[in-house]
Amino acid sequence: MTATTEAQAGTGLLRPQTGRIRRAAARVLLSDHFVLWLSLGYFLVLLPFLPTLGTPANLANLLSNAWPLLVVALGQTFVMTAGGIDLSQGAVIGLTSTVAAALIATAAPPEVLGRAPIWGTLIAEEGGIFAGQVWVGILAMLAVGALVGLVNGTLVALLRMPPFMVTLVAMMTVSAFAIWLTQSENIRNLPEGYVQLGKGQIVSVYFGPQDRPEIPRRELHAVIGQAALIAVALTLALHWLLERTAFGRQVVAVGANRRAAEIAGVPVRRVIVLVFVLSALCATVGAILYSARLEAGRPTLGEGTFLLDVIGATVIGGTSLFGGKGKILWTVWGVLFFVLLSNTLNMMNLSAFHIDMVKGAVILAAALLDVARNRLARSTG
Amino acid sequence: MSARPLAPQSTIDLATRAGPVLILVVIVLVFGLLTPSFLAAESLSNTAKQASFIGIAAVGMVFVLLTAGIDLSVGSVMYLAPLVAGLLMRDAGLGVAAALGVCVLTGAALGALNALFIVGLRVVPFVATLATLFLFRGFGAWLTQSRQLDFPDAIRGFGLASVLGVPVPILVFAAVAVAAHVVLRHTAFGRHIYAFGNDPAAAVKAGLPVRRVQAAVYVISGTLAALAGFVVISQIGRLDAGFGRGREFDVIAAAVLGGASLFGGIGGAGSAVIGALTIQAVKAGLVFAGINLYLQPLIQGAVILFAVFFDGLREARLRALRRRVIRPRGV
Amino acid sequence: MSAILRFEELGKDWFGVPAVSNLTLDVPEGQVLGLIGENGAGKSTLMNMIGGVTEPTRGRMLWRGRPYAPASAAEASAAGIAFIHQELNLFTNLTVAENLFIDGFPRRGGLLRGLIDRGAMQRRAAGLLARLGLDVPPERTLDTLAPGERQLVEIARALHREASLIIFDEPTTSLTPRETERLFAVIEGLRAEGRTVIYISHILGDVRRLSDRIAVLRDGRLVDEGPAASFDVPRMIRSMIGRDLAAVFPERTRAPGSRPVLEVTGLSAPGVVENISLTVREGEILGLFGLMGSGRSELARLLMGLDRAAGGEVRLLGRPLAGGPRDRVRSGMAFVTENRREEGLMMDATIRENLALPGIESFSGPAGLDRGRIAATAEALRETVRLKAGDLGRQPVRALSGGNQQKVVIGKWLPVRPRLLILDEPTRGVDVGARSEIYAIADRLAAEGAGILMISSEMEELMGLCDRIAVMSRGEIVAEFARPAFEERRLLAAAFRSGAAPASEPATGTEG
Amino acid sequence: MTIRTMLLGTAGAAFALALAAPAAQAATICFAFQDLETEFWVAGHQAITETLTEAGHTVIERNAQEDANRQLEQVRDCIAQGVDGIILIPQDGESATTIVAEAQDNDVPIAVFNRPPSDLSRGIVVVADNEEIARQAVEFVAAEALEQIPDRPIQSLILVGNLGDPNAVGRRDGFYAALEPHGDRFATPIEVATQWDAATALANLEAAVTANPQIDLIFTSSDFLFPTIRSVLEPRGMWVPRGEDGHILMAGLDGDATACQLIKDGYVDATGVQDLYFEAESAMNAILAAIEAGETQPNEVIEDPGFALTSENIGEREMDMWGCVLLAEGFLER
Repeated sequence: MTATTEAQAGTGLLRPQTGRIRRAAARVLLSDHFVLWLSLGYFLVLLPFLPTLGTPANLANLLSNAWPLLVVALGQTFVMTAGGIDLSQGAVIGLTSTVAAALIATAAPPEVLGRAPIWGTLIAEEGGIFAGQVWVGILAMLAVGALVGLVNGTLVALLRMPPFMVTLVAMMTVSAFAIWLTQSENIRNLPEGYVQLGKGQIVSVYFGPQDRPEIPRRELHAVIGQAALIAVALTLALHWLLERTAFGRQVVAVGANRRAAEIAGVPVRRVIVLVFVLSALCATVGAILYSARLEAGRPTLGEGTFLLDVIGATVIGGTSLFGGKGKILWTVWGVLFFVLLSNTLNMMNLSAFHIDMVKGAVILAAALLDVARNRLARSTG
Repeated sequence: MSARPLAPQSTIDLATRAGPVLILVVIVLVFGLLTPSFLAAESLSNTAKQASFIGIAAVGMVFVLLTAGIDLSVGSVMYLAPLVAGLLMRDAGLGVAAALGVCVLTGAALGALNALFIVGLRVVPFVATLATLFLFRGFGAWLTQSRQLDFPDAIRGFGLASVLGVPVPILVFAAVAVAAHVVLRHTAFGRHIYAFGNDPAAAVKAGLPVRRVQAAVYVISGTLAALAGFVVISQIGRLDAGFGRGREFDVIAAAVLGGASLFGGIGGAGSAVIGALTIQAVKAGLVFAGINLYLQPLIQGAVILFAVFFDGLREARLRALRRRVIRPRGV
Repeated sequence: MSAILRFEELGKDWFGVPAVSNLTLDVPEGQVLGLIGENGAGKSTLMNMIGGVTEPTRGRMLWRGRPYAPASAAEASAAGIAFIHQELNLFTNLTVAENLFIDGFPRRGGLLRGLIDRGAMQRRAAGLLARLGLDVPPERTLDTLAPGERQLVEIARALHREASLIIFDEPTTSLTPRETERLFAVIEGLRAEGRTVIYISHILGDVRRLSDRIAVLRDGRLVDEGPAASFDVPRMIRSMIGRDLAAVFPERTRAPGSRPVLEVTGLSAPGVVENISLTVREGEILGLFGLMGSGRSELARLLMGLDRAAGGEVRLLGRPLAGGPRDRVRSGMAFVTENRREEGLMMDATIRENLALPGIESFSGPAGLDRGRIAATAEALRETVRLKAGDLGRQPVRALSGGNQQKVVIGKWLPVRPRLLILDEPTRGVDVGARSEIYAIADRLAAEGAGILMISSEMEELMGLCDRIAVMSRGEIVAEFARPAFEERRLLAAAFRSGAAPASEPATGTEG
Repeated sequence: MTIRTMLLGTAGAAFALALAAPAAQAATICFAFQDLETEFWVAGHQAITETLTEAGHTVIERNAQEDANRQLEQVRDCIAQGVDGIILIPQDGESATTIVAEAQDNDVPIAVFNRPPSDLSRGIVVVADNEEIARQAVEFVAAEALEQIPDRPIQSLILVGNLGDPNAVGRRDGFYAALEPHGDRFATPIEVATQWDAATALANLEAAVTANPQIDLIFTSSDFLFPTIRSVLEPRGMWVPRGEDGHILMAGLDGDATACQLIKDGYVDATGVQDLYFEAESAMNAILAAIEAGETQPNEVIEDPGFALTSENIGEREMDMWGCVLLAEGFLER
């Protein structure tokens, strides 16, 4: 294979061909959707080494892992585009999932939750006060999420406090509040209708019985689940909101130059409050997907390195940390890249002691490609 | 012809500097009223000692923030640099002083790696240091297979020692803060950092050594993060695999709370010191007051929020004071 | 007279398009060379090549007869070339003194070797400032200075380097007449010392007055060059634009109406403005003249609701205004700020984004923004304001020349059909062609019935364009002139009246 | 061309590591654990990976880094990869239940190690009751305290783990359960937050000890914090071995090598021990047996009673504690 290519190149007859390839490469590198191509390239390069990567089961997994992260990152994209940052999204996920579970759980063990401050008022042995009423739970979650976003946004917009500090404090307090609510415990026994939001399958594909390995395995894979529908619908809606509405363009304007936006009649403070509300609402939808999947409300659901995944996916997608530059599609690709990254790291069967190093190296490699592409962009105009 | 501001420059400067200190003093006094023993010399000294950990790293972070950069890898450097020193202590019989040197040099080298990616290869600081956050910690986990590392006892002789009654961590913290203050305010390099953070393009046009400046701040941040890690480890005598994880946020928060801006050009060594002391004073005060563990983070968050809020009010007041006055009031 | 700097067949291409081509020119030592040309004529590219910011594509430069190819700003500086850029290269978070010495601080000796010698720095800075007549304490941070003061600091910075070639690029745009005179005296002094100066400006009278020789660039080429004495302003304009410019100011065909658009009564803000009353009528252009620091821009910010007033009333079309900028924009006000980079434009956004912003809500339909209509509107605006730009949907505003950027700032207001347009120094740093286009836009808007409040420190343009001129001084409106009574001397006298002797005025609260 | 070399370098490293895994033999076991932050987990991780690898099986490791969600994703990736069996150290009981169901629904046998799912009816469950073991360890020191200090309320202090971790809460509950019968003799315990982090523990413990210099009994929710306790107590002259004046009664939980050494040296009085090696072996044997038998949904509960290693019984039970075994192998010198 290599030999032929060299021979062909040597003849010089195929110069136009290579020129075309180079142009195609340049087009990919300079594309607005570079991270998508990057992810696909990464996938294809690894495919021969990790055969399971392309199996239907794994692809179904890949997608189902992507949906919740995507939903959360969409909100982050809005905040960042407006020039802010929202560190409280993870804590919102923990709080809202706990609140919903407390309200709609169908049963609760007293030995676990008996000393929670909400015991006896919101939740008791026979479940939450709205046991089984999924929609009440979801509305309550959205209300709680919106409230956190409203507080964040108000502090940032009206009192002109730095978003980093405001949302850092929100992260601390909201998470602590959620943990206090249940005194560290998780709440199980979520109604089936709720669990289906995370796990429910709408279109599944049967690939026949699997013969390898010895144990017969059902090969039924969810291609489109309720989570996928929710995430895709939200993505489309938010893409429309950011690209095709006056509000969306005002978000970009506030991030690009707040003073100019203000003079141009943009309702700057309202825009800022709204992006934080939107961000918290996205986190809340993420909370629905995550907690439904785990079948439990968890005060600590979005803790740890989750935040770095959200911000990392958004930034690698191309949205600027300094505002004024952001696209929903970019974030979709960024999330795809991050989910693919963690999936392939799982597939590589790395020792636990290597995995962080490889993760760092891949992020760096992606960043370096991005740099190369920027240089190319500059040199070709 | 030029109009004059109403308030003299010196008054404005005084208010700028005193604001965060005032907030700190108020916090200490309030907790002192709740638990008088909090105001004892030993308690205050302890608070300062414990603030030194985040504080030292935050001083380094201020250098980075001044250039509108960010260093997410500090938590991992806090882990990896003392680890390298500890391994050499254990396997090569290094002394404490030599270990400290190795630790600091390792931190500088890790910072230089960040600088290579950011300045040399022009990767965005956030992404570059996000990658090295994983790389550095992963490297440490690989070196130790995630095991804890017990340092020879001699190291605690360093970390727990006092000079003239002042604990070593406070001395290190003070030395770092003073050195950073002098560098930032009284050297050309320091002023170049501010200039670069204010307007990178103008800094290039003015012929400043911008690449060197930008690289140096990451080296400084790495060095100080390593030193911060060493100061704590030399007190405990053991390094666990999870050490320093997530600390990048604490470090950035301390710097920002003290008045540094994430957008560059604003802040100083004092920012890091005040920020770290304020956060630690709140934490220690809550322990002294014996607050329920579940409520501690809630109160801590509320207090920090108020500190940021009052700082904002002060800033607004300063802006108003600085506004050009065209005609003296009451004319 | 030998040439200190010589260009030999110098050329620079940007993406294959020549910005400067085949330029051969001598800069004679010890003289002032005036360099003029429209925006985009290649002046900036040429300066960047001298300054080591960009590399020539062809040809070479000779510095004192030896090949000169600076790789960085530092090398140019080391060779003895200093720049005073149009866009200030100052650091607002540093003090005046630090800005002056940023690339070479005085150091201490002895024990504290290497540290900045603040005492020496302060003294030397004070000396430099005094030379320019700038009465500002060197330890003040720059963000407390007015634009004109900042400009002088930038000039002072170039002076202290004792450079042998000093390049001034539009240095007077934010200077008061008095400061400008002072600067000209400094330039004369530099020439007397044997230094060489390149003076770039759109104010052609100044160029002619200052220069020994004049060179004219058009489309990257040298089109005219000769002793200053042989140039008059019409020849300069003809060389620059390649034809005769009929008139800078639009012909007066419109007549102001009688219905007031803007009525301001007793507007006060403590320490800023006092008891301001004025009226702008339909179809009228009201000029607001005042020296720097007289409160003109502050008044504009109050009118726009960006700052709060303590007393008085502002009415637009008879309706009192109370809210912030958004309410005022919605009720028909528009504001072109004096600081387009910081307050007027989203520099990295596309031209189309910028043009669509103020009227963005009007482009909304049931299915979201009508992007076709936005594009069409932007294209129409390109024609209306004669924007010289590429693809409006792709090109960022940053890539435009100053004049075209300014046209975007003005143009973006046209789709919302403002009833009152406030223009604050709209022609600062804008070339003669673009200037006349901006005047034409203002005139047309007025002809369509809008009221225009035009703030400027250039008396000439106010007198050429306005129906009435109000004069501000020390936060008050001190005089008002109707068109027949326009007279330079009277306007200036009014502007200085209540600020009697500004130079000798005691500085309040700055000492100590 | 530095960029290209960099890229090749990093990509190359990734592949080299990816391909370093040996080819599949015998059974492929997915080992999903919650983290490797303390000695206990490191020793457990080592026991399981080494034993299985030596027996010729392939081990696929997954570190969830204390994120239950990530763990669910990792286990699903394992299932997609077609593993034969799963050994799980869950983040907590609730997520364990979900993950067990996920595995069983996909016909993959699963064993849960150390932290019991809240629903014990599904999966192979090796149970150790943190609360009970903590109670035993604290009971020992509490009894000593009651004996030594008859005349005044006894002041105890507990280092609480991360409050977001139900495991930490279970240990705290055990502590309170041990003190409850003697409610009137004990003053309200001082609680110190550690967030499972040595530096946080250092700061908060130091503040707590400064605020309350009179402390009779300390319980740490994990043995890994003993060095931190030492660095706070030592400069204050409060780090004193048993039998000497001023000794503070001290108990921990986990049973690591440091705790073993400290019990031997007399500084620590008791630690709650989970029989790590028993648990690991039971989990491995049960899962291998299920794979062998072709069972896809094996359900079994294996109990590890645990015990408290104390200064009294260290003579006879030393080698029942994994930490002491490691200590004997020279673990702390390595």
